[in-house]
Amino acid sequence: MDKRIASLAAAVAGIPDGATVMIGGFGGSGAPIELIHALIDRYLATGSPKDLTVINNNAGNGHVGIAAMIEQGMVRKMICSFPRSADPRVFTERYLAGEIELELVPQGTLAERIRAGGAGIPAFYTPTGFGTDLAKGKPVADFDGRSYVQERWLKADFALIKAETGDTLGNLTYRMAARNFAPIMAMAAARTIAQVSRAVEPGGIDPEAVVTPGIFVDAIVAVADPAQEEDLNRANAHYPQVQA
Amino acid sequence: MDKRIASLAAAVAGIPDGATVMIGGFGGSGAPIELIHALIDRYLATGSPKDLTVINNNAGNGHVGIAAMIEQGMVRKMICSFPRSADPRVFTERYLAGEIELELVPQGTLAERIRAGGAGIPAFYTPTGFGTDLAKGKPVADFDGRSYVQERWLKADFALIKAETGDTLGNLTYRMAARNFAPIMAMAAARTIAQVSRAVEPGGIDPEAVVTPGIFVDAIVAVADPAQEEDLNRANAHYPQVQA
Amino acid sequence: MTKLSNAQIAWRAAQDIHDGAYVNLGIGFPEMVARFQPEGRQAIFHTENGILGFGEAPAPGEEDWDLINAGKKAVTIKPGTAFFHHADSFAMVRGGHLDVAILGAYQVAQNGDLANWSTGPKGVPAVGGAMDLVHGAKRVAVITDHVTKDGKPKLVERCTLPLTGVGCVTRIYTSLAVVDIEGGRFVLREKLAAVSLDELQSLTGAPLHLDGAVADLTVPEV
Amino acid sequence: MTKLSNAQIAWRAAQDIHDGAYVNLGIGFPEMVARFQPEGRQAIFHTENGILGFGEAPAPGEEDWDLINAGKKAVTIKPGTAFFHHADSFAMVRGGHLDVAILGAYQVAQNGDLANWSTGPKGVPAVGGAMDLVHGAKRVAVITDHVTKDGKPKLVERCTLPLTGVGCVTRIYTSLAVVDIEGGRFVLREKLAAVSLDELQSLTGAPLHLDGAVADLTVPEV
Repeated sequence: MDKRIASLAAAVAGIPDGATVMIGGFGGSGAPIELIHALIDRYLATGSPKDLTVINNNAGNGHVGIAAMIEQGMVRKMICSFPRSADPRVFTERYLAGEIELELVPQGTLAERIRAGGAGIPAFYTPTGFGTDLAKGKPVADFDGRSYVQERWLKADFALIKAETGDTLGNLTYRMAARNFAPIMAMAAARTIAQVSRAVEPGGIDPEAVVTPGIFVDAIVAVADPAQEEDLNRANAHYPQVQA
Repeated sequence: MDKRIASLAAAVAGIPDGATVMIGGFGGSGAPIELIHALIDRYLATGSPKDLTVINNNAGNGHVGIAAMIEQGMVRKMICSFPRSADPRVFTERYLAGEIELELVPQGTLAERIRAGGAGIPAFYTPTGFGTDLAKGKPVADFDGRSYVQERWLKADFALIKAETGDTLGNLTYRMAARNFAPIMAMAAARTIAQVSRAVEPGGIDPEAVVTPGIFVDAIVAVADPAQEEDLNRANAHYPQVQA
Repeated sequence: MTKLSNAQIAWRAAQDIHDGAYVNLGIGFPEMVARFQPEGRQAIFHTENGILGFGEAPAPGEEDWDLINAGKKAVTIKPGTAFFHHADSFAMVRGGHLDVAILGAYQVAQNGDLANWSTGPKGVPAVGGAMDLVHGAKRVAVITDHVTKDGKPKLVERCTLPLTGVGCVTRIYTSLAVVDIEGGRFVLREKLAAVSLDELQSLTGAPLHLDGAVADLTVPEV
Repeated sequence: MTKLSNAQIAWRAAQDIHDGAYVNLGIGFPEMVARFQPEGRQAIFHTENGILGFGEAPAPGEEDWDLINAGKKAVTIKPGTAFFHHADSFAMVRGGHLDVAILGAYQVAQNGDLANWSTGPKGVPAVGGAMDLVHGAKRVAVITDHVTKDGKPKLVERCTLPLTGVGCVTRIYTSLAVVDIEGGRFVLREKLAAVSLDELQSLTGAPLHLDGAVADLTVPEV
């Protein structure tokens, strides 16, 4: 078994129109920029995939990564907790124009729904959001005298995540706070594709240090010096690059 | 802040009669033998704590650890998935005599209930146990055409766990499969006491390698060369030691 | 009567495990399946207590009792092993991440119901992870003698013993046959050549249906 | 009118954080509380995106954008820092493991309801982790100017803006006073000496109750 895929293009080749795609990252930390840009390349070359539902904490920043996907028109719906950023214009404009749907989810509920999707828990109760607009229409129940909202699991067809080291069996480690949503998204997607800064043979990761066990990962693709979304935005980058 | 406690006796001093105590370990791996035996010492010296509810995967093996607690008469009820072991006689005899209560929980449901207790999720749905005797009397619901059982969180007053390295802030690592229930029990107990084979200053554990963050741990007590329950049982040990 | 040994049943079950499969083997007899991985295929074994990709038993005297499987037997690590806690372990199980779970059985019913944890109200009940596995793994298979020690069918119309799971088993490897469960019926796929269809039916508690040819169940000496 | 600066409000809130407390500070103004930890006390800061026990901002140019807080500002590690994923992070929040969460507010009602995420149906809504924090931390405190920019009360009888949480706030640190919420009422604990009770009441949207003496709210220049 060797889960390595040789190219970014091959890694994202199977994502169809209409797919639900979880994308790791919190702001720029953990954003799998190269995987996202490979998906944009494919869309620009073939017109596919489009009509995507994207699950991420945010809704893009500037004109790279998820913002660039939205800008190109690939995204039908965002499921996120905080569609704001230093430069959220791409999402904001599309949203206010009614061209993109938004499902706003409290951040902890978003995380727990994803984890539930990965753990085979179709529904759970949380105190979060009780009595607020974000709980409207959801079942409520009391336990031990306190009121809770029922929330449903969240699953995806694909997860695109960024990891630090990955072995050929798919075991992953992360870099600092770039970990964020990646481990739970890896659990909740039918197919998880990880770009890794370093690909190693089995044994290259201490069994105690594995954060995401390989069972949750379907493919790894090595990207040795990944771009940091924050750096790209500070350099006012656009993807695809604006021709001079 | 320094969560170190100097002695095992001091570490377990606050556990009252009637407390619910989660005890880490799966069979002998991860069993915090020294903490358990310190609790037995206290009981033998003071008559307290008794009437305990103990949550563990098993119900003791031989005459040490949890089996010794049961043998001494400290335990009113066991919540576990598998009250069998190489030598389960202590539990078996008390149970068949009606002297100890048993709540049998499927292993994954036990783990998820504990994790839910730690994560503030009062109830969740699981496919496990649907249509079986262990789901009798529990609410059921259908989601997406499949039937699920509603299970409730499990919390404890105390957790006694065994870790490998602990820093003074309570950050913990574990040793191989001794990890098992400890990280989730640490989350689910009002007060978590960890015996650690090695106590270090903050910085002594790589931030990436922390398995249980210190927020879940209230006290650590150093036990440099902890006993392994399996070894004790293979040597036919009894606790307290049978006097010759 | 001619029948397969437990090791032979395990061998047959092992032939259906594809390369790269994530597999959980029940305590006891099912653990034997790991010995018979076909050449050129690599299965990755999961154990409930938090190890993925563990290796074989260590040499006697080399055991580390912090490194055990769900049956509390010592195992070893190998390159690519990962440790995790119990909630993550059962997220793998319940979340549908295991390709195959292979368990023992007291009874399997033609609708896929499984009874393998309790022989009734006497004694101390114990369930472990079986109820989670049967509703979690993508494919749940049973390996078992075709009949009980006193000759009664284990493949039955309805389970009379307490259930482990409802409608969960899809294939049964027995000492005499390989039987699929499809549409609430037993469908015979393979049988020992030495056992006639009538004889097999007489040892089975519900009708064995045919769906095309029945292959010979051929297993080497192992 | 005399009033505390944001830094001074943050200073006052910091005085109530006990040694060893686990604390989450909301994005923006609340982050300032971390600067004013009293001598000899150590608080441990949590950020939603998976860090416990992080340190101060790095020097400009020293940022590592994989090491940020929930406000996407660069932070640093220090001895004892731990990283974890988002579900574990919110297990800390929702599970009642944080001692204090300090947030900003648009409105706080006398029953403890908080509105701090939406100013109405216009624009793009964004909630982040606020709804989780207000129903998770053991103590939820608000720091805020006493009135809005156009002079309207922020401490109100009932919130008119969309709620973040129901009955969750127990203490409010404002630019003029410290107010507890007890039994569905505002209870005044401290006020600036230069502000009369009548004046304070006129700037507050619901009755300020007294429960014993009102202390002077005394804050150094910071």
